[in-house]
Amino acid sequence: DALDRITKEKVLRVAVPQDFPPFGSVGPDLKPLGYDIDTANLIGKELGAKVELVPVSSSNRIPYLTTGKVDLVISSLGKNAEREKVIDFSAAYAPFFNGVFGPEASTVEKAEDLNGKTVGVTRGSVEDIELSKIVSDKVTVRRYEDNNGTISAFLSGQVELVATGNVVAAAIIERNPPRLPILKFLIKNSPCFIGLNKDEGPLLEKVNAILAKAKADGSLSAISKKWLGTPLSKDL
Amino acid sequence: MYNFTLWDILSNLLLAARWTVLLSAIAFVCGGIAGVLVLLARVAPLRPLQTAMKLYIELFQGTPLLMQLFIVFFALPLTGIETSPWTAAAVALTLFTSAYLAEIWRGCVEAVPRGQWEASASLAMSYGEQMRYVVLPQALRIAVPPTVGFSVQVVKGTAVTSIIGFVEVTKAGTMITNATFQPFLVYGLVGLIYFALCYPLSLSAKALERKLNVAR
Amino acid sequence: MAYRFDFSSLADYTPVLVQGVATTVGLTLIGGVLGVGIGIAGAAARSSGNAPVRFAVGSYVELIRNTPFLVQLFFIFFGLPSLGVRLPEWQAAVLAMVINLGAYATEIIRAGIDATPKGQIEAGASLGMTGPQIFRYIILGPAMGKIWPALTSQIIIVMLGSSVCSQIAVEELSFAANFIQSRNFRPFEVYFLATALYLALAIALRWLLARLGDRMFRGGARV
Amino acid sequence: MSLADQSVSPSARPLVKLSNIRKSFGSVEVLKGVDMAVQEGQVVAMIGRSGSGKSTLLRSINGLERIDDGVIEVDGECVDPSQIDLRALRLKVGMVFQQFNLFPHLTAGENVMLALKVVKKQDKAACRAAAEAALSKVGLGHKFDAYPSQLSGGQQQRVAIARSLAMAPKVLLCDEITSALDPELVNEVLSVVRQLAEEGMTLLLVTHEMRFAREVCDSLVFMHGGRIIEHGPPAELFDRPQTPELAQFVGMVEAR
Amino acid sequence: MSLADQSVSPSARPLVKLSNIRKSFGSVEVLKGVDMAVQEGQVVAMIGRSGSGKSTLLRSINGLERIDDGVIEVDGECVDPSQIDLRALRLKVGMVFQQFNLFPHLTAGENVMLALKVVKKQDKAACRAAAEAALSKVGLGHKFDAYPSQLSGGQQQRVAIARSLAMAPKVLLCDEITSALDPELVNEVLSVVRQLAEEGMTLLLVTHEMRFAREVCDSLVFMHGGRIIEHGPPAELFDRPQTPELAQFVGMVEAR
Ligand SMILES: Nc1ncnc2c1ncn2[C@@H]1O[C@H](COP(=O)(O)OP(=O)(O)OP(=O)(O)O)[C@@H](O)[C@H]1O
Ligand SMILES: Nc1ncnc2c1ncn2[C@@H]1O[C@H](COP(=O)(O)OP(=O)(O)OP(=O)(O)O)[C@@H](O)[C@H]1O
Ligand SMILES: [Mg+2]
Ligand SMILES: [Mg+2]
Repeated sequence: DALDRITKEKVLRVAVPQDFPPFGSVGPDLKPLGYDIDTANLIGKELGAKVELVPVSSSNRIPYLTTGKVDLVISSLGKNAEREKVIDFSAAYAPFFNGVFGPEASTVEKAEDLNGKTVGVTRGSVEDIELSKIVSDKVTVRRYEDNNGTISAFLSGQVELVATGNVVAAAIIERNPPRLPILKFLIKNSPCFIGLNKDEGPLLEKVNAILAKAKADGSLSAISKKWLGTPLSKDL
Repeated sequence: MYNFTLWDILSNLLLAARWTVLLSAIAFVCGGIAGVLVLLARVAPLRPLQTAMKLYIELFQGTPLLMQLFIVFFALPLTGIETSPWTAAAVALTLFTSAYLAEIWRGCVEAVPRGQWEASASLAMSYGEQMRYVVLPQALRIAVPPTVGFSVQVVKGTAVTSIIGFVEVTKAGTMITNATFQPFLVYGLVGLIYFALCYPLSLSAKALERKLNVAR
Repeated sequence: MAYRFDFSSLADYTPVLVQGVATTVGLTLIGGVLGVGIGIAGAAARSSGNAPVRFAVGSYVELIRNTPFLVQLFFIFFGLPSLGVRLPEWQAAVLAMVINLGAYATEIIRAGIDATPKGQIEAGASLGMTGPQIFRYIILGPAMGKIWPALTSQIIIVMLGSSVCSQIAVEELSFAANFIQSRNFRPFEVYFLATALYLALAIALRWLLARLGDRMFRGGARV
Repeated sequence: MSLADQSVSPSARPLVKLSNIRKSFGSVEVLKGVDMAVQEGQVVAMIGRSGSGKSTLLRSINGLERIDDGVIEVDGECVDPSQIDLRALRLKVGMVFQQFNLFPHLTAGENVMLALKVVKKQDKAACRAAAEAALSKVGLGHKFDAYPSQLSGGQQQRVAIARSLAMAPKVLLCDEITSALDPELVNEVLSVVRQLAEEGMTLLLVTHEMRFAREVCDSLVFMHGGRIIEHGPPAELFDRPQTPELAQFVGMVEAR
Repeated sequence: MSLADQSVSPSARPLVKLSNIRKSFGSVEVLKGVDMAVQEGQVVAMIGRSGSGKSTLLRSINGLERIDDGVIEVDGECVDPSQIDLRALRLKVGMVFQQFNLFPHLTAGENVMLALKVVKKQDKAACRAAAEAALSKVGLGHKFDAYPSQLSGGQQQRVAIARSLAMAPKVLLCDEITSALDPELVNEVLSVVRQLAEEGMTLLLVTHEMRFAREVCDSLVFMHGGRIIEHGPPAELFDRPQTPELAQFVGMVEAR
């Protein structure tokens, strides 16, 4: 199984985002960095394996896993029933909630206010699936291939509002963009989980054990502090 | 977070351009070799082989490179064939390139006058010998300009591999855009880099064509 | 890994696919007509206009032909808004396709125009026809007839190339495919079907354009 | 002796009058000052070696070549080289080419009607009537709907003549219009030209058909090295050439 | 009377023997049962109208056309239409074409050497010697390194003849080998053929050069509508045609 392979070859392949700060983005050297990357390195270290980071987009991270291109998806992945049919999830490793964000001037306060407006979202993300459930067909939803597209579309004004994660919005604001994404309303609280292929019981147990240990010894909290600015909350 | 200077942007794009060049080279070389094989089968005096190659060419010229990439990258693994972005990009670009090159070259083989086939046949040469010594050398000469011209399409075709996460110029451009919020600048530079790669190829294709026409 | 193919789960997404096909067809139609229009105008300008016009058209053609469509699309959609030009995604897609096809069509049609025997033009002139009249009634028809197959191939390439418009959220066929596979997690079936649909579209388009060409340039074909 | 004086009564005004026409291609002077006059109803043949400038002169007369110096006068209107009103000129001067130059995408009838429609702006019925008349005149009334590719060379050339005729030009220029034809097809075209001549059409022909020139033309013009060096009635020129050049040319032609 | 009996002693075995050759293109029968025999050393000319099947017959003899029925026998080996060993056949039968068909990417010498090298697998020195000999024979020893584009039409055709000769065929087929040449170049090619005939080469020629046929050939074959309808010594056929078709053909040719 996968755990055997990892311990034997000493290589852990992890799908990480590179378009989703602060979970994953790139520095001037185009190397991935962020919460998810640090988490991947943490797990790799515990497994005694070298971490091979595979940058993915939100719409293809699950195919990467199911087609065996990676062992784990640590890519700010939220849990939902549809996904649980296809893959397994570890314990949560990071907080995350989704909302609809827009410029200061926008008066949107709830899902109904979106009628007649255009909202950008990343295709296949939790926001996409949740937003699709709550809005009427008077809302135009634009689905982009990856967060790069969604963010660019918002910043260039191609869409008025975006549905995305709190942390993404925070990261955008931090970079002093031309348009500030301000939270308009919450869609869903959906912490991040590590995704694994089904029937990989031993690996799942091992990952959960590592996460439990990291939560207990504060190393995960340190990552949270570094990237989100706050320590990990107790309820995770 | 991090600040990208113009130099950071440009140097990253140029570094990524190495992969564009490398991918193009692989696609062109492998596609060229595969293209020759497809061509030989396409013009061989064997009906079933001809038909099969006709379908092959129709298939790869009739579907988007993007879809070919997706199938190789995401779909093949489900049947048990492992594909990394490298192999997927190389395989898809090779198939795509071979189909187009085979078709271009078939035109060149057919441009060799029938009389050349007949003269060599009446010298008792076999099909293989006719191809090897009489037809291909002539077709090759005609084929140089359109082949160089097509290499431009290959270079541009590599842009699509960005979509399966391959970090070549276009992907690097997307990533940098997200870190800098300067799409106009970044995509403008990306376009210029492609232009710098492709335009010399276009120019030499034109020059070669002129030379060929004068020589005739 | 034994894989069980299951196309049944695609049935739920029929409307998405239909809408994807319709969008692809629509984009191709508009892009094709306008692109060929630009091609005709560009070719006319390039073979008769004054030097600055010729240079401008030449630069446009070379610039477009030597950069990838995807980059052109990104530039128009993400880049132009910084200049205050903000186009909705489908307009950006159509614009990119038109600009792209226009450049190739200019080059193709110009080759057809260059192949017009000089004597035809002189015959027209000696009948008292003006430059534009000669272009419209004598040069254009046979030139289009001659290059129609090349133009057909280019239109099909543009149709296939429109698949990358999914990157800016245009809901065409490959968007539909990506959308579905991100919901049902069955990439093989989805991409297989989408590819087959593209192939069918390409074959149908080639057939249609051949018929159209026969009809429009019937006389021109007899040279 | 100027050509204008020679073959005509002094009172008649020439339909075409060329004075001191000069034309160079790059540094090569191809027409070195040509004077010539064609009276209404006259049939003039131009002969001369290959390269002597016959085609260039003919093409200048309807503005296909821009002349460097000299004056072209057609039907009393003087057109100076710098600002020739080509359209007006061309409405008066028809031209038939060696290579027919029919429009391949149009039928014979459409070939004839095109300029009537777009240049003369005649209505559909008038165009059709004129085209039918012109085609009938050259004996091709029944080929109205045939495409050029379906016609023999001789028939194509006759359509080309009809196309020019339909525009009702004052003078018709013909540049070696039988040279591209198979020998058996030459006569059908020549007989059309002969008929036009008999009907009083003003014709200026470049031709290598010496027998035809002798029989049909009123006047012959011999060009050599960009100049007209002899002119006069055909019989006279053929039988008593004044210059060694013409003597040699006549000898060469008769030997064939 | 069968052709095989006629012009030769009964004991000699024909080098080429055709029996009942039939060939259709689609539904059109182009060869309708042709019998013919060519003895060793004989020079036979085929004449006949365009479309009468001369080229098709010639091309059948070295397998460029696949025959539908009949037997081709060359040098005693019978080749039946269904499974002709083309290579063996073609080693015995050389062919020269109207359009020369030299390989443009090879020099004259390389043109001649190519088949010696790849088909006969001769070594380099032997190839070169044979090529030089063949080119000298056609008077082009000094053009060994010239490319076809640097040669006149007549020279190209002579290289083509040398190329066939170097393979030492038993019989040489020539299909209107002077038709694509300018008139002044025809003779240099004909004189090469004449010399071959004198040296005893077996030749089967399609030609429109009637004077040449008359002087050089032992036997003349007149094809009409896919059949051989007359054959015999040239003088006899020309002077006393037996069929109205040949009489008409002779009349037509002489008139030119
Ligand atoms: N467009 C051109 N550019 C350069 N030189 C030209 C051009 N047209 C004609 N000439 C030259 O002008 C000279 C006269 O040409 P022209 O065609 O008038 O001769 P011609 O008397 O009609 O000969 P021919 O009997 O061969 O038709 C020739 O030397 C020719 O090479
Ligand atoms: N490949 C082909 N396909 C169909 N018909 C053909 C083909 N080759 C020859 N034919 C027809 O066969 C007939 C005989 O042709 P062939 O070339 O043998 O005549 P030929 O006697 O050599 O005439 P020519 O003197 O014009 O060379 C002609 O009617 C020709 O149209
Ligand atoms: Mg001339
Ligand atoms: Mg023949």
